[in-house]
Amino acid sequence: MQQSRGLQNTAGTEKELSPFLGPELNYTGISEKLGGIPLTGLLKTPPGWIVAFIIAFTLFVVYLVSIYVLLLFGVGVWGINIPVAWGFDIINFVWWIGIGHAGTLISAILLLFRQNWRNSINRFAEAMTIFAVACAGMYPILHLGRPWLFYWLIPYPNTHGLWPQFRSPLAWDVFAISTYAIVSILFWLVGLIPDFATLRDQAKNRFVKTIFGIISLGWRGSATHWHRYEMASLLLAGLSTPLVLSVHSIISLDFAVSQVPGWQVTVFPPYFVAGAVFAGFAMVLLLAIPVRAFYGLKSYITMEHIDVMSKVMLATGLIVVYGYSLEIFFAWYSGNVFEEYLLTNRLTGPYAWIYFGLIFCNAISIQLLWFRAVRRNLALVFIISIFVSIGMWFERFVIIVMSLHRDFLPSSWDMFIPTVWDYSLYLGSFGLFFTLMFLFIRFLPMINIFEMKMFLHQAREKDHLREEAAASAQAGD
Amino acid sequence: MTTNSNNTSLDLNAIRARLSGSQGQQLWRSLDELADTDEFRELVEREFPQGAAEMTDPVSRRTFLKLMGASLALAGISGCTYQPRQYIAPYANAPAGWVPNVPVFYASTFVLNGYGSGVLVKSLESRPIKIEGNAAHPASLGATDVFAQASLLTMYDPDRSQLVLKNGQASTWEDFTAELQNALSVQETSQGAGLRILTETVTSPTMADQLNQLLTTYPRAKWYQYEPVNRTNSHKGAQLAFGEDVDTLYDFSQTKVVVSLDADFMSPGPGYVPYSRAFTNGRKVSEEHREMNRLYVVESTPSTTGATADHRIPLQAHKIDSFARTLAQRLGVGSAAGAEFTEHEEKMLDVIARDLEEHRGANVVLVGEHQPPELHALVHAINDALGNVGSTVNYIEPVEVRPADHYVDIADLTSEINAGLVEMLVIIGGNPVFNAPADLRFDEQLESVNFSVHLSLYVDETSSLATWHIPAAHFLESWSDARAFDGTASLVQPLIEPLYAGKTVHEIFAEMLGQSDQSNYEIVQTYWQSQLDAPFEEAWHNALSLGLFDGTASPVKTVTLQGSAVGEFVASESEGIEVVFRPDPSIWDGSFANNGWLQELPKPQTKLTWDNAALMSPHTAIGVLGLNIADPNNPTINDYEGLALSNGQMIDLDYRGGKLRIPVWITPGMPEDSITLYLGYGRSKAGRVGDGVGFNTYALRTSDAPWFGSGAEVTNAGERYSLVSTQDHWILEDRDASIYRVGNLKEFAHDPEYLKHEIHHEEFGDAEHEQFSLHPNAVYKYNAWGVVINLNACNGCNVCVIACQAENNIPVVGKAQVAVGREMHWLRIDRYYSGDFDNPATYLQPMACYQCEQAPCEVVCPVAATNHDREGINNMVYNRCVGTKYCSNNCPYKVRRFNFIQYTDIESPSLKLMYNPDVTVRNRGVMEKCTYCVQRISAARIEAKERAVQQGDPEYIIEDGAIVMACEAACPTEAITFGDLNNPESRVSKLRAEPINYGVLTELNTKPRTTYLARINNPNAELETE
Amino acid sequence: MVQIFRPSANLLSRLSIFGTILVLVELILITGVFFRSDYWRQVNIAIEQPVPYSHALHIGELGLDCRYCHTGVAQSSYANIPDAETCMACHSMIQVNNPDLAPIFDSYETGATIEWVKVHDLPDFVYFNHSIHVNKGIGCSECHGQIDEMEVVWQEQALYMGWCLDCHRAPEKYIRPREDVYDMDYVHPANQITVGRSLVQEYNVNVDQLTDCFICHR
Amino acid sequence: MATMKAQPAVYGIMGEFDSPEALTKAVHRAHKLGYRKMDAFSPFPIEEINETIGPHDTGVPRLVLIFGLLGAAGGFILQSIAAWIDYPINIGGRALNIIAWPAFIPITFEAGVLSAAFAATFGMIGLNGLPSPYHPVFNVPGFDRASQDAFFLCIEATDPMFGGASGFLRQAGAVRVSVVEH
Repeated sequence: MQQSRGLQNTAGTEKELSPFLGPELNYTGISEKLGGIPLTGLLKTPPGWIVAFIIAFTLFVVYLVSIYVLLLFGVGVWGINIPVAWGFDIINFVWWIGIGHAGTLISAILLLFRQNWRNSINRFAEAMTIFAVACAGMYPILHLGRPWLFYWLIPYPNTHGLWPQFRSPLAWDVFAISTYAIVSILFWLVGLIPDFATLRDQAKNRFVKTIFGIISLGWRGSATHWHRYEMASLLLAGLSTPLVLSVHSIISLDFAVSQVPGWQVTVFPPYFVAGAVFAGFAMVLLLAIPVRAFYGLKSYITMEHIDVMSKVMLATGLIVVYGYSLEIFFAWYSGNVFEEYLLTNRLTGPYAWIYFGLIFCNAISIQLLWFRAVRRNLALVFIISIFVSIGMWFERFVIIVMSLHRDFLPSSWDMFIPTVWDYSLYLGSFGLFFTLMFLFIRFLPMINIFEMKMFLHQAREKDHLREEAAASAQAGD
Repeated sequence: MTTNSNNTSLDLNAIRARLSGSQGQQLWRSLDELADTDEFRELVEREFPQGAAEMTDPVSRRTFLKLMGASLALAGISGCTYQPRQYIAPYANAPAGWVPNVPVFYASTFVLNGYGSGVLVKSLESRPIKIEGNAAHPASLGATDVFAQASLLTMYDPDRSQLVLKNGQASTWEDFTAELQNALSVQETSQGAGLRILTETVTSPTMADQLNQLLTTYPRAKWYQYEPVNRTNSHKGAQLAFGEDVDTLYDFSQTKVVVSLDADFMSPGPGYVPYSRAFTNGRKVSEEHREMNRLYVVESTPSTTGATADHRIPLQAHKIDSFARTLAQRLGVGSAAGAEFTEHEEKMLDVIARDLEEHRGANVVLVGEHQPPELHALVHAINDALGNVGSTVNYIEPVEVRPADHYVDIADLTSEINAGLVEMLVIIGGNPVFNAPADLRFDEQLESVNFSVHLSLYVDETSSLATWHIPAAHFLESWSDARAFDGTASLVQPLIEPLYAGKTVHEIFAEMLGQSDQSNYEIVQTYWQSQLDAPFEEAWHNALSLGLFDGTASPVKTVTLQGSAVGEFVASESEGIEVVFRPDPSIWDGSFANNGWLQELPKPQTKLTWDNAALMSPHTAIGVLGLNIADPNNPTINDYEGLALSNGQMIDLDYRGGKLRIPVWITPGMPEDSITLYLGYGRSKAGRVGDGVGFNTYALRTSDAPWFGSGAEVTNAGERYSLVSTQDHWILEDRDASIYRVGNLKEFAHDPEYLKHEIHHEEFGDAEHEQFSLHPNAVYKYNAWGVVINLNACNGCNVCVIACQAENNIPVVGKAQVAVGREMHWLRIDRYYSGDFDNPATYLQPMACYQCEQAPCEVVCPVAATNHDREGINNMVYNRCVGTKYCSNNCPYKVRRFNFIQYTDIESPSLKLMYNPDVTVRNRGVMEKCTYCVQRISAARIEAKERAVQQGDPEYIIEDGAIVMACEAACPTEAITFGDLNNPESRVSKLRAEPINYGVLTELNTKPRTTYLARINNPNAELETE
Repeated sequence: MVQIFRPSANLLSRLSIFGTILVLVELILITGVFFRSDYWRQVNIAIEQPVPYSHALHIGELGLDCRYCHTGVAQSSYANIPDAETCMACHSMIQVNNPDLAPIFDSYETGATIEWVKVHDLPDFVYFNHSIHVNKGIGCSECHGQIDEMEVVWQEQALYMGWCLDCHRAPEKYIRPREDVYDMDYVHPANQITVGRSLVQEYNVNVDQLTDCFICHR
Repeated sequence: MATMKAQPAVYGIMGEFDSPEALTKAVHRAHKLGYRKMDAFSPFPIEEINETIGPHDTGVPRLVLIFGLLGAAGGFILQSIAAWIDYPINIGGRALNIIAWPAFIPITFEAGVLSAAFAATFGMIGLNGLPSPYHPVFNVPGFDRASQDAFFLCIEATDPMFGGASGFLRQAGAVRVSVVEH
């Protein structure tokens, strides 16, 4: 039995089949490497992981405490007020959900575009999507004055004889976010089924075997199944693509549908989607770079991956910058005193430093990515990704707080000053995110095993064809 | 059982009916019985331990609220609709004619500084729940001032004194009377040589009678009056001018020109409502009526009157005298003052003089109470010279029982105590320890009196130094009387038995007179029995239902001007910076310091809450604080914006031996080198709300310069203090056309539509422009409620804000919450400055929910908690609200208010009694806003419907004026009009048809139901070019 | 070696999936039913009062009118509980020695109030007005049930908003002539809808307005 | 392993191949020879094999379309009933009929996608006959490598040409041929 393993090693040529694949990869190796991480015995957990997890969990406790305080006293523990009735809650909500978008983009849109290099990062990115959506999804509930009544936003036959008000973008949000969360989870779980089977077969421990046996649903790699499976994946990708575009569009409608100067902007839907992907790729890079180093996954997430992701970040970043310039143009072109003031306020108002911070982070810092050398410098890419994450947070601050704090009537102008509970809930949401993320990294295959093998297979076939073509060309000479 | 059985129910709607109505009912029984039970006492004492105000670690009510929020939060989570068992406790013996849950109105009188104004108190199930003006009363005309509205909260204040105290220890009324009798028996031997009585201003006939009896019994006893806000200068001025005591009455109804010399006649004080109303009526223009009066104001502190002015000159208080003398000289009265004026001021003097000359007999020159008697006398001479006396200016017998020089009185009393002449001191009300002139050191003297008694609502600074403290009954708990500004005797009638066993002044005096068998009611009734000659029963009933004694107004008196009236100009020394004292617009002289509604009320000009500050002009601030402004003589707008950041900078004031550290508030429109300090703050024994709020400016006030004086040394203390205002921004940012429209009379008279054309032209390039909407026009087939607010009538006096707060159970949030922008007032008054910041035009705009027909807030609510009803009101359903706050974000007017934490006090038992049961008490997490007082609409609609169905009418009709919103009812100038837009005959429909009617931000297509009549100024053509 | 499960696991796994779905659906249904149950609504639970006053006796047998005691019902939002004096109008002569009536005699003599237990308790944010309903032809029994047959009063209806809306949307289903409002034996005619429509017309009930939020909440 | 009644004694014959290419070749050949009741097992999907062995019509797209449309229709109908029929409330002066349809599009779309995604996922699982934790092929020795690095072709006993299966597999280059028991 053991000897059969060597069969798949087509001569140790170790030649580079694709820039996205390490040269030494083979089917057996992929299984062992990627399946080996979740199957590591509990006692053999790397200490680095434990330390990281403890930090994340501590932050998660901060999150729980913040929520407790919030429920005890009310949203008044935050710095929000009239006119700035939305503060960190909605900023963080939009920020987190934006981050989630990269995952769906990688798993769905790139699948449709047949970008095979996505195979090495899609699992990871999808998990990030789900956890980011979980972080985001908590905010709309927590930001309510009476969060325990959040279920009134869901249509169900009730004794009041009342329904939600479906014209409200917030009602759309409920559907958009829950659909997004559910579809993302489905997509993720579907992708996990064959990997669960791999782990089932790889596991030595009877109990672990049984668990993976149950959740792999008895997957046996049948071609019939694969056929239907591929079709379902394709369809899910096809559904996810408009879904992911609609989700951030709908979230942008929270603003675009209103009348507030700075919110009522027609360019918002595409601009939000681009911004989301932008922030999402930054986050993928932020997670991938250290994890890749820690678990020695350089053959799976190669320099080429970093390079390509940086390019995507640059491209979406430029779309976002285009959005900023349009906002400025519209403010001027509208001739509307409120829109004009909005611009004045962004440039010279009390929060101007945030606006300039945003421009620096999102427009200027990414220009470095034009250079190949920068894109292949992990430290620089990591730093730029941090800037982008901050910049996108600033962008939401600019949109939400800076539009609200000085709107139509100068009499109601006021400032928004965040309190410690604003910060702690934000910080705490990282706790939730990373706690889930670390658990995922530890207990589930963080890179899609079967897709990696498929990628390798396809790369070999391509290589084979190339060789044949070369051979026949030679023969023809 | 009480013996005060004569009480008459008063139905607002039918004055006739109430006379023939019920009698002999005890409508406040259930509550006082409750209040008398031991359980309730115990509860009250447990909740509010006596001496809570003296706790070294004061649990402020705001902290209290926070803690409460916490306990409620969990309750809120668990208890949804499953309700705890509740009980119903019916009357054992219901009063005849009683209908459950139907409010009854009683007439009474609110007294401020001795002067009464009529109120109608709404009583529901024997609890007073709202105070309205009494239309039948000359000082009220149906409206009130802020203090009358807020006095309801004072009555229910859990911090009020509840026990008789002797040297701070709990005692009893019986012990007190025993000791009182002992002390009096000693005095009897010396004919009262050691007895002194200190009261506030007295106009009450019953009290006068009792005082008279006391002074007869104890001929060597003395009665002093002291109150920090008084009419000493008027009275002395009248003495100078006419050689006798007279009060001045003004008739603004026919005036064409009004010149106010530091006279803020549109702020609380005697004649406040009638003066404001008559004057403002002369400023309401319409398409038909294109005339209005003109107001010149020369003032030392920006005021509501100044905000209304057509021309306003900021002038240091001491310069107003010379200004007046120069003006008088130009009118041919007296000689020039020899003072120097700027070119602009010179021109103003010319123009004002000419304007006055042109309208002889149809103008009024007024002078502020704060100005010295000599100036009062001069103004009497000016009015005389202008032929105003007898037409617009009339003189009457003084209203006060004994017009006194309060500063002399208190100084005399202090020196007598110092000399050991005072053995027994009875202080009725007031708080001299806190507010007597600082140079007298009254607090030190009081302690040396052997037997001192203080009757007051709170255990305040004076009470804690007096031997005895007697809890006073609130006016809503007392029988008494008072005279109005015109002398009309008005009746104070209780609505409820004293909540905390308070005593009235009459009971104290009766005790001193050995008439302790007489009840409060009997004392007042007995007095009036001796005064009314007609069949007493009928006259008394009349007084009970009207709240006043008909025909008791002081008769007009003919006076002759003395030669000495026009005194010599005395050049006053004007070294250094001038300090001006003013009663606080919110808490007055400090007596309302524990009233949360008033503390949180943004002051009319500064919008400051929960504090007082040193008001100074931007220029003065630049000098005083040593600010770095590129060109101090020509500051830019940005400089001023930056200046506003200096608000809250502490300065040290060194003035006449007193020192005070107080924060700066930069106030455009203040004269140069002048600082205005509001009185009444910095209380140490006000109660949990008022303690330690603000800065005690009485520390600088001396008996020789009670209102202003020069020579203050000001230094930057280098500290900062957090001052809180509800509006930080000064200017309109070029949004006038959308928000606040101002026109002038000349052009309006020429073309009433001119403003509309001008703005349309500016905005759209053509004269006519119809707003286009994709949404269908909703049809309102029943009533369509709407409101028109006349900006020409609004002077920003704040009464509407307080009235709204009282009517709609609006919570007080405390300074910290206002600081982060969470005030809860449904109705706010926006203030904008325009033009030169040294003397800007001040625009004031009341703003509450506009009930937009295409409301942006409604569309974004995910649970339909805010939506439109078929009468066009934007319904805010608290119980459906989940608190997304999206509606507020999308409201262009930002008139929505959110309960960020648990603001409403739902724990204090006494406050629970106060809440209007017709309005839901909101808990945390829900949005709220103006509802056009829907509870009143609902009540009127139900009444109309029932009447219609009972009479078999096919349709119900709600008469125009049958529904009056709380703000509308309280407004002294009738600036707010509510009515049915579907009825073309309603007042509101007609106002809406006026050419100067406009809506705020209508370009957003919100179709607001509340619109404004643009402000029309009447500047003098000669000055217009400037 | 590879086989981990027995063949029966297939059936079991499928059953468990269906089982889970079934349990979830049931849970939802049970929750829905529970919140509509009489138990949760506290409906039909007789509430003992300090004085064992029997509506069945006084109204059903003796024929007292509702308004004899609940005097405010036609003029006020609140249909009051009578004072002791009202009881004493008869009981000063009848049943004067009945110990059950002691609280009433007590109250009458001392002025102390009797604490009756509230049977129909609407939330504080609901502003129900008795007089308008009574004046527009909604009979007592529509909401309170056959009070005249109750020895001890209980709440007949759940008083849920949906229930209120039922009538507010279509009052013609429940309206009756005004003179029959206090008639506990009133039976709706067979052609109630027709009769109802004409009554709605006659009493000028603005039906559409009845579902405005501010009609009941404010 | 327990044997099922009323069924052929064996489930099929399983051949193991050492590379995807070998398996692909074998499958093509088997298909050409007329084998129909067969299935290939691999650790990842191999397109050519799927196209040869897999059903022509997977059934999933149809399900997705139907459920997507049903979900969208349901979403729209739910909203219109709530907002226009059951409790029509004047919200910001918006029309209370079909004129105001655009506001309901987002939820309609989301409901459609949600329903379609459920259909895709559970349709795939259901049509694949999952979950089936027990399956005869798991009895084949070395089949645990099917999810790692081994490639299998199983010719089922129900195939009419089952008799020659064993020989065919060996001929096709299987490194190991085993009988699949029930």
